[in-house]
Order: sequence, then C-alpha cells, then structure tokens
Amino acid sequence: MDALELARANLLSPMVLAFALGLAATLLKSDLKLPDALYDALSVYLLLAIGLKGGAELSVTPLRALLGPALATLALGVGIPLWCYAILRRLGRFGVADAAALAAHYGSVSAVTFIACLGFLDKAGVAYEGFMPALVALLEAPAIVVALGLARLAVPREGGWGEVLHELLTGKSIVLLAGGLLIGWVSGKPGVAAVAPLFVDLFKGALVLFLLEMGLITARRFRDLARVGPFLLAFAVVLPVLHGLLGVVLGRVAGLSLGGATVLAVLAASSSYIAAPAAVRIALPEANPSLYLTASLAVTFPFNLALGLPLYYQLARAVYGG
Amino acid sequence: MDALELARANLLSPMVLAFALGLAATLLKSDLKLPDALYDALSVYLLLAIGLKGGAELSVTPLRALLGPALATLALGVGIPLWCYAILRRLGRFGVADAAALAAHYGSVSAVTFIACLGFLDKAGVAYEGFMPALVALLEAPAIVVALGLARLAVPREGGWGEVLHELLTGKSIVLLAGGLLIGWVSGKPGVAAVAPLFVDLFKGALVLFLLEMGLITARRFRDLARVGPFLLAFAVVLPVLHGLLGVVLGRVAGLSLGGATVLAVLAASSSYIAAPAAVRIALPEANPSLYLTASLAVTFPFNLALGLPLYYQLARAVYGG
Amino acid sequence: MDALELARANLLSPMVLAFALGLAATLLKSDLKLPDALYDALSVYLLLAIGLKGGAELSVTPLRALLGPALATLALGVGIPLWCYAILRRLGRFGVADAAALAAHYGSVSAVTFIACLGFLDKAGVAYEGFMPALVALLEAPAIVVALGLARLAVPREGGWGEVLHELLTGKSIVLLAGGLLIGWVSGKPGVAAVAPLFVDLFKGALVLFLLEMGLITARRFRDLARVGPFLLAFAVVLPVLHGLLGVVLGRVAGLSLGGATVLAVLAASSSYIAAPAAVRIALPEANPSLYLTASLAVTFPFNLALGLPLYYQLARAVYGG
Amino acid sequence: MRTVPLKRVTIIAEAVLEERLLDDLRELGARGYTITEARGEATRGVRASEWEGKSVKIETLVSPEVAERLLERLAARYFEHYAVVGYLETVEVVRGSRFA
Amino acid sequence: MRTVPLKRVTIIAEAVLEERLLDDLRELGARGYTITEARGEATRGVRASEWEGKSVKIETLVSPEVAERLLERLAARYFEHYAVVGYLETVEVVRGSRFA
Amino acid sequence: MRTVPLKRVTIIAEAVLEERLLDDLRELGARGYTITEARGEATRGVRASEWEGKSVKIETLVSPEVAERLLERLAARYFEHYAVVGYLETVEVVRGSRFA
Ligand SMILES: Nc1ncnc2c1ncn2[C@@H]1O[C@H](COP(=O)(O)O)[C@@H](O)[C@H]1O
Ligand SMILES: Nc1ncnc2c1ncn2[C@@H]1O[C@H](COP(=O)(O)O)[C@@H](O)[C@H]1O
Ligand SMILES: Nc1ncnc2c1ncn2[C@@H]1O[C@H](COP(=O)(O)O)[C@@H](O)[C@H]1O
Ligand code: NA
Ligand code: NA
Ligand code: NA
Repeated sequence: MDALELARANLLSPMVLAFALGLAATLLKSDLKLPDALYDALSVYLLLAIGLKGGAELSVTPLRALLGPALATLALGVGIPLWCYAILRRLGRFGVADAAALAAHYGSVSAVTFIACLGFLDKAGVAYEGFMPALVALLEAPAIVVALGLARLAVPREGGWGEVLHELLTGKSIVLLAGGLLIGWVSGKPGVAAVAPLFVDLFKGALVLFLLEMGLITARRFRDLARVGPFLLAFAVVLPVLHGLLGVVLGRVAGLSLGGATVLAVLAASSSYIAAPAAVRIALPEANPSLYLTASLAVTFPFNLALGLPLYYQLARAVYGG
Repeated sequence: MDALELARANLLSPMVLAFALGLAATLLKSDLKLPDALYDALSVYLLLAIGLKGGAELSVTPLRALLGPALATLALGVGIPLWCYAILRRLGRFGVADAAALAAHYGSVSAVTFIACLGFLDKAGVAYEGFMPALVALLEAPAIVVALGLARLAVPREGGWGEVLHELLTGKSIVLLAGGLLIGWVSGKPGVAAVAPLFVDLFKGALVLFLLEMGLITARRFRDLARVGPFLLAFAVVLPVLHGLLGVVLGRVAGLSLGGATVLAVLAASSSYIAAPAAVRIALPEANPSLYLTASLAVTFPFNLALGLPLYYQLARAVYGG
Repeated sequence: MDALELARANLLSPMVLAFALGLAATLLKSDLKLPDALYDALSVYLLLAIGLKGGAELSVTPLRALLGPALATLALGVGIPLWCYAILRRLGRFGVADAAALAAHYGSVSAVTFIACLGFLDKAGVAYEGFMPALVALLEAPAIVVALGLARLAVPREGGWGEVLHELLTGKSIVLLAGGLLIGWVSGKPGVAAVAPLFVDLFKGALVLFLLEMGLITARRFRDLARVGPFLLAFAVVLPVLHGLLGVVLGRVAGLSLGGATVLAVLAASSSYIAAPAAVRIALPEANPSLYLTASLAVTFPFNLALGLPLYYQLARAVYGG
Repeated sequence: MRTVPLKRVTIIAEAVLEERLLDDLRELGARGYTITEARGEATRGVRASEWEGKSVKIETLVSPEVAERLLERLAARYFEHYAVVGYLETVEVVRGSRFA
Repeated sequence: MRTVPLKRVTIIAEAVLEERLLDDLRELGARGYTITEARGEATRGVRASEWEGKSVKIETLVSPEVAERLLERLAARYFEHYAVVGYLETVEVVRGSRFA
Repeated sequence: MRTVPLKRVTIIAEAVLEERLLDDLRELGARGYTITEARGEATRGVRASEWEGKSVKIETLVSPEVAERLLERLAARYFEHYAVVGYLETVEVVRGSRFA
C-alpha cells in the first residue's frame, strides 16, 4: 500500500473511528458515558495483555538482542525532556514548572498510542520485534525523573526524591506492564496460549471500546485549547514529528527491523497522559494542569493516532529505503 | 421445527433461562446483584455490537434496499403512539400525561428485545436483512416525539422542544447504534472482522449476562403490578401482538424477507424501557412512572421475550405462506 | 509428568503468577487496584460459567452417578466442622465463637480454589467428572450451618435460624452456581455451545485477572498474620492437607475417577472466603474477623493454590495406585 | 484558623434531574458544588418507589441569600412532581469568603 | 422559604449491616433515608482494620424523638461487636413536616 | 442517649491528594475517617476545571483542637496549588468520647 492509502486505511479503521465517535458524542453533548470501572478495567486489561504477549516473545528471544534497543530507548527518555525543557523555556517563555511538566509528558510514553501502533502495523502486514512492550515499560519513568530534576535544579525545593520515585516505579502501568512481561516470560508461549482467547483475540475489540472512551475524555479537553496558545499548539505537533524521526534513526542504529523502528518512533513521539500527569501534579503542583493535559491529550494524542502512525511508518520506510 | 417446538426451544434457551434466574433470585430475596457498571458496560457493548454488524452489512447493501423498510418503520413510529394514545384515553380513561407516556413507550423500541430476536432467528436458522439495526435507530425517537406532541396539544405547556429533541437524538442508545452503524459501514466487513472476536463471538454470552440483570430489575417491578390495573395489563399484552401482526404485514409490503418481517414485528411489538422513560420523566413529570415502567418492563418485555418471539415468527410464516 | 515437574508447572502457570503479581504489587505499595465492579463482575462470571459447564455435563450424565459423590460431599460438609471445632477448642484453646467461625470456614468451600483445580487438571491432561460444580454448590452451606449450630449449643442465643438459613441458601454464589447448573442442564450441550465463546473460551484468562485481584486482597491480610498465632498458622496448613487426603479416599469410595477424587480433595481442603465470612459476621459477631479471614485468605488459600493442587493430585495418584 | 459561617445546602434528587439542578445552582449564584452518587427511599411516601433509579446528592456552600433562593427554586420547580429533598445547615468554612 | 428544624442522623457502618439498619429505621419511624457507599478506617481502633469490607453511610431526616430512639438502638444492638459510628445534627428542612 | 459534641471536619479534594491528607489526619490526631467518592466543580473558580479528575470527600469526627490543627494544615499545605475545600460543623456523637 502506498502512503496515502495507508493513511486512509488508518483513518477509516474501527479504532480511529471509535475515537471520533467519542469526540462527536461529547461535542454533541450526548449523555453517552462509559462507566469509570469499564475504563479502569480496560486499561488494566490492555496493559497486562501487551505485557503477556511481549513476555512470551521475550522467552524465545536472546536477551542481548534487547540491549541496543534498550539503550536507544533510554537515550530518548533522557534526551527528550532536556531539549523540550530548553525549547519551552527559551523559545516558549514558559515558567520553570510548566516547562518541566511538559518536558516530563513528552519524554514519557503513551501506552495506548503504542497499542494503536501495533494494530496499525498488524493491519499493514509489517512485522516488528516481539519485545517492544518491554521498551514501553523502560521509557515510562526516566523522562519524568529528568524533568523533575531540571525543575529542582532551577528552583530548589525541600522534600526528598523518595516518594516521587516510589510512585513512579510502582505506578499501575509499570507494574502491569512489567508484571505481564514477567508472567509471559516465565510461563512462556504455551502458558500465554492458554489465556490467549482473552488476552490476544479480544485485544482489538477492547481497544475500540477504550478509544471510544478516550474520545469522550479528549473532547472535554477541547474547551481548553484556546488557553494553550499558539506556541504550545505548534510544539505539540512539531516535536512529536521530530521525535518520531529520531526514533526511526535510533531504531535503525540499534538494529531494529523496519517495523520495530516504527514502534520506537511512536514511543518517542507519543506523550504520556497517565503516569506523567499524576506524578507532576504531586511533585510540581504549581504547574498549570490545563497546559500539559490539553497539549498531551487534546493535541498530541489525536494527532499521533490519526496522522502520526502512518507518517512515522513512512519515515521509517524512507530511512530503511524500503 | 414446528410452532410448539420453536416456542419450547425459545423458553429453554440460556438467554430466557438467565432472565428467569434473575427473576427467581429477586423473588427469593437473594443478595445476588450485578455491579451497575457491568450493566452499563454490557449495554454499551450490545448496542455498539449490533451497530457494527449492521453497518458492515450496510456497506454491501444498495442503500435503496433500505427505503421501503425505513418508510414502514417510520409509519409504525408515527402510527403506534397515535392509536395507543386514543385507546388509553378513550377506553382506558387514563389522563393526558399517563396516556401520552404509555404511547411513547409502546411506539418506541426495546433494543434488547430486538437483540433477543436476532438470537432466536439465528438459532432457528432463519435469515434476515443485515441492515435491521438501522431500523432500530430509526424507530427509537419518532414515537416519543409524537406522544409528547399529543400531550402538548391536549394541555399546552411552556418550554420549547429544544431540550427534549436534543436529549432524544443524542441519547446514548441512538449515538451508539448510529455510531456503530457508521463505523461498521465506513470500515466495512474487513474492518469489523478485526474486532469480531469481541463484538460478534461474545455477543450471545453477553446477552445472557445482560438478561440475568434484566431479570433482577424486572422482578423488582412486579410488586407494582397490582397498581397497574387490569386494563393496562391487557393493553400491555394485546397491543404488542397487534403491533407484531402489523409489523409482519408492513414488512411484507416493504419487501422484507420472512426473517426481516419477523424482526420488524418485534420492533413494533416491543416497548422502550430506556429512552422513553428518561425522556418522559423530564418532559411529562406528572405522568406516573409506576404505570409506564411496570407495563413496559414487567409485562411487555417478559411477554415478548418468552412468548412473543416465536409467536411473531409464526405470524410471519402464516403471512408469508411459509 | 512427575510430581516435582507438576508442582513446578503449577507454580509457573499464568494463574499462580498473576496471584503473585497481586501480592507483590500490594507489598511494594503500588497504587495498582482493580475496580470493585471488575472483581464483582468476574466472580459472577466465573460462578455462572462453572455452573453452565457443569449443567451441560449433567444433562448427559445419569443422575444416579451423582449419588455417591453427593453423599461423600455432604459427609465432608458435616464432619469437617465437627472435628475442626473440637481441635480448635481443645488443642487451640479458642473461645466458642472463634472456634465455630473457623470451623464454618474450613468446612465450607472456596470456589476459586476449585476453579484453579480444574485449570490445573486440564493442563495436566487429567479427566474428571463433569458434574463436580454441583458438589461445590452442595458443599457451601452445610458446614456453616453445623458450625453455627455448635456455637448455639455451647452458648444458647436468642433469634431464630430463619434469617441465617435464608441468607445461606439464597447467597450469591449458591444462586449463580445452582442457577448456572440448571440453565446448563435444561438447555443442554447445544445451548451452552452457543455461549461457549464467552463462558468457556475466556475462562482461563478471566481466572488470571481474578487471581491478580485476589493477590492484591490477600497481601493486605498479611499484616494480620502476626495476630493469628502459631497454632492457627499450623492449623491452616495441616488441616487442609488432612482434608485433602480424606477427600481422595472418600472420592475413591464414592466411585469417582482419579481426577474427580482430586477435585473432591480440593473441595475438602479449601476454606471459604466469601459465603462463610458474611454468614459468620452476622450470626457470630463476637468472633474475631482477623482470625478467620487471615487464616482462610492469607494462609490456606495461597497454600492450596501454590502447593496444595499438585499435592492433592499426588495423593490421589498414590491412593489410586496410578 | 479564621473561618466564615456559610450555608451548606444539600439536595437529594433523582439522577435524571442532575443537569437541571446544576443549571439552577449556577443561575442562582452558587460558586461550586460537590456531587455524590446515592440511593435512597422515602419509606412511607409514594414517589421514590415509583421512579426507581439512582439518586444524586448535591452539596453546595453558599451565602444565606443564595441558599434562600435555592430552596425557593426547589419548591417552585421540583417538589410537585419529583422526588427531591432539600435542607440546609450552617457550617464554618476555611477560606469561606471565596464562596459568598 | 419556610423550613422545619429536624435531626439528621448519620450512621456509618460495615456494609453487611445495611439491611438490618434499614429495618431498624423503618421500625423506629424514619420516613426515608439516603445511602452512599463509603470506605473508612478507625485509625487507632481495632475493629475496622479487622473486618475489611465496604462501609455504608446512611442518612435520615427525622424528628428529635425518632433520632433519640435510633441512637438508642445503635447503642443497644451494634456498638458491642460491630464497627458503627452514629451522630446527629440539626438541619433546616424544606417541606420538613413530611418527615416528622 | 448521651452524646458528646464534636467537630465534623469535611475536606473535599482532588483524588490525587488522598494519601497525603490521610497521613495528615493521622499525624494531627484524628482517630478515624470516612471517605466517599465525589465529583464537583468550582463553577467560577479556575482550578477545578483545569485538573479534571475524581474528587474525594473525607469526613472525620475530632475534638475542636484537632479540627483547628487540621484546618491550619489545609491552609498551609494545600490551598495555594490544589483544589481543596474544608469546613467544619458541630455534631452530637454517640460514644463520642472514643474520638476526642
Ligand atoms: N427522611 C429522609 N431522610 C433522608 N433522606 C430522605 C428522606 N426522605 C427521602 N429521602 C431521600 O430523598 C429521595 C426522594 O424522596 P421523596 O421526595 O420523599 O420521594 C429518596 O430517594 C431519599 O434518598
Ligand atoms: N473519627 C471518625 N470520624 C469519621 N468516621 C469515623 C471515625 N472513626 C470511625 N469512623 C468510621 O466508622 C467506621 C467504623 O469505625 P469503628 O467502629 O471505630 O471501627 C470506620 O470504618 C470509619 O468509616
Ligand atoms: N461552593 C462549593 N460548595 C461545595 N463544594 C465546592 C464548592 N466549591 C468547590 N467545591 C468542591 O471543591 C472542589 C475544589 O474546589 P476549588 O478548590 O474551588 O477548585 C470542587 O471540585 C468541588 O467538589
Ligand atoms: Na515520548
Ligand atoms: Na414498539
Ligand atoms: Na473445605
């Protein structure tokens, strides 16, 4: 399929359309809402499912194959918040807290964008390394630590790192991802096969329901778009594209396949909307949530979902000469 | 299978038995209850699922095939509340508000009865037009508008139609059904195939759980049966049968298959228990909820589920000379 | 597979590992929690699912095949609380209320341990009688009645048996199990086949999610382990093993297969953590919940899950000379 | 700690009224509100058993004048046909001047 | 707006007691009640940490006499063995004569 | 029925603060608390609309001194950056001496 064809197929997939339905329902002031418990249950399910599948793959992968990609991932996790912070401070004239908060979000990762990327690649028939979920778990925390560190360098504050680090490393998404990876790795492919009807077969359908809810939530953020300002709007689209390109290049350097490099690009380009907001709200309460939540959830997430996925894949094809 | 055989098979299906289990649990004062969130999640799932399947069918159906059935459906949606209102006022001596409220319920449609009908036909091996879910979406609102209009003609009241119409057209069930139809239609059969393990394969099992909860709810209404009076009890059984017959005849005129006409009969015969109660409670607060809820939920719904489905199918066979 | 191999395979199954993940998450003070509604929904699902499957089996089983096993089960339900009570009073020096409360728990049954046992046997390729779920329903209540009776003999109290018996017999787990059995039995194998994608195929995956939550709950009980004392700790491990052995022997006498005897052993060895606590809290409020909950949930349940299952199977093999 | 005495108005109503009641609050000058999901029954009344559905409990801290207007609105618009309960208390609010 | 002073009795109890407490309310003359799901802890007590389960918060608007009887019932039946908290306040109820 | 007058302190806060507020309660001498899930808005304020998430409502029965310390803690630690509301009332508690 050529580039336009892929972009079209992505936009017309049930997953992107369900997200659009959620947006439309909120914008039309429909009373549609999904129970909170369904949203929570689906996010537990999705995280555990990608952990399990990734773990089963890990069990048949030589661990050293992971080394290069892991280092590339860590480099992204440390680098992205550094330049984001600098750009937001210098060019965007944001205060310390807001700049650091945004840096934490864009350096960390959105699991649901990652999951959508797997769906996209599966549909396009592109193979990728099975261990990619391990990289998600690896990329979640470092950027947040780096960004909070930058804020503390600029404005020293009392209170230790203990609580923040503990909350990051034992946060729900890392525990489920890492736990799922371990379970999948230890019980291996036959173990995961026994639970595949739930954790593999239903995966795409569950993603459709989840994205419907994400659409409902995202649209509620739209009313804050005006407050975000043109600089941050541009930032929330341009930086992900640059990060995507960087992800592709690093992926190639680290020896990933074309599909794997596309996934790494998506990890780099995506911005957190669960782990980072929670950590930042506690550790940087003076940062303005309407800036970071709106940029991450109402701009970058829909952009990546609708346009980013095929774009990063095209970038990867260009870089890989495919 | 002959008529009795079909009726028996319907009564002994897991779906009807699960409903009976729910009834029994409440009547025995068991502490069994399903979490509210499960009920809400299942109803989102069921509506979206029938939308998706119907939409995928629409994508391979010439749209003009829909025209006749759609007109027949609209005719039912306008006609049923008119004669229901007249009967309830003249013969039943109900007040304006109660008569209009009941007319709204019987003219609108019960999605779960529709879903149960599909299960019944699948099991009986009877084919039906794939676009029937579109008719459910079409039939939900008109009767409610007509009935509220009748009430306003009889007793003019202040306040515009705006809010009521908005709530009807953006109500959860229409948004999910119409949204599902659109998603299914746009992404087509291959798109829906990707999510079929969730939205198709699990459908009947989910219906069993949903009907268990419906049984629990319905039995709680039984205590109000006495308040409903003999006239309304008879109305709640006789009118559905007449509507069923009318649905079969209109279905035949509109060119539906035998299975499709059975479905249209069920749409006509079923009475709303979600959209209509919510709209009526807001727009006609002086109507007595124990009348319309009890008639619709505690009489007509169980009647249709247990006896109506095979009966309407027999009517269709008679009319189609099958 | 030899004994050690089986024990290892059990410990490394996704189901036991998920339980361990739940334990670890709580002990690491992670914020991971599953929504209450998910836990409730999963327990409804699991109980109904085993009921349906058991019922479908019953529909092709001559009912008299059930007689021997049912009598063996009832004997366990009456005997276990008697000697548990005596041991706890005489040797353990527990008060009347605490001894009776514990006797009720160990005489009754844990449905989730039973379910885990089926998973274990399926994986080990061992066949068992399909009607075993009926025995679970049979074993739940009698021991609780016997134990409460012992407490009343020792310390007469006012208030009739009515409320207690009613709550026991209409409790959620009995209604779902017995209801599922009936539905499965009446609608037979073809009826259950229609809902198998939900109630059969997803079963093991659902069990993994459920055990994750059980791990979270169990670990919260660990802090009370100190209060339980060495006697009760030993009791909570030794008695289950003895009951397991007894279950095997009675199973053999009652004519069960090797697999069936293993299941009966697990029923005997498991202790209740839903029906018994609720009944005891109402009927014996002066009993200390931290004793019975901790022993049953934080000691016996993990012991059975991790070590008991392969152990009871080995006992059965020894007794059956297999 | 300096506190300001304010009225806490509590409204318990069938869930279907939530949006309208919040509109009333905003219109009549309440500066905020807190909602909890509730269920309830009027054990001898007729209404609550008829319209079975969830209830919401809406609490708002307001000045005595706004409280008065809210209760009047309840009486005027809802008492006749809906299952609604309303009551008020005086509470001591920290940073209370924000709300009055 | 005319209001009637009534007692609001709040009972916080382990969920397993809900049915019994509602029976008590009806028996002792309460005309209605509102329930919200709660969770809680008695941070230094022993009870609440032992019986882990959900709590319910039951609120009822009653006359002073009924309030008195309710509190007596709580003390007589529940305080010894169960995790139960009860307290009362005076509130101003619209249409309050319904409840007393 | 003998009751003891105590302060009931109510704190409504974004859910992310729950653990910290409970730590404060324990540290400052509250003997128990009850939590209900809530949602809310400060209709004219800025904060609550920005940080969208669930709220919790924490209630605790305490002596007047502990109440005072709690309100001071709220003002010192949370009011600047977080969406927090706090208020207190006097209530009559059965077996109230347990809590003070
Ligand atoms: N006496 C009462 N005390 C507390 N809540 C009440 C009382 N009476 C009614 N309610 C609540 O108010 C709702 C509506 O009551 P009503 O308008 O009397 O039907 C009920 O569902 C209860 O939640
Ligand atoms: N001081 C308190 N303030 C508010 N609620 C309390 C307090 N103490 C106990 N509770 C609540 O009452 C329940 C039972 O407390 P107790 O009877 O002391 O074990 C707890 O779960 C809390 O929800
Ligand atoms: N006037 C009010 N009455 C009752 N609750 C309020 C009021 N104002 C704010 N709240 C609650 O307190 C939370 C935080 O408010 P704020 O600190 O003003 O942003 C809101 O989410 C509401 O739940
Ligand atoms: Na990123
Ligand atoms: Na109809
Ligand atoms: Na047992």
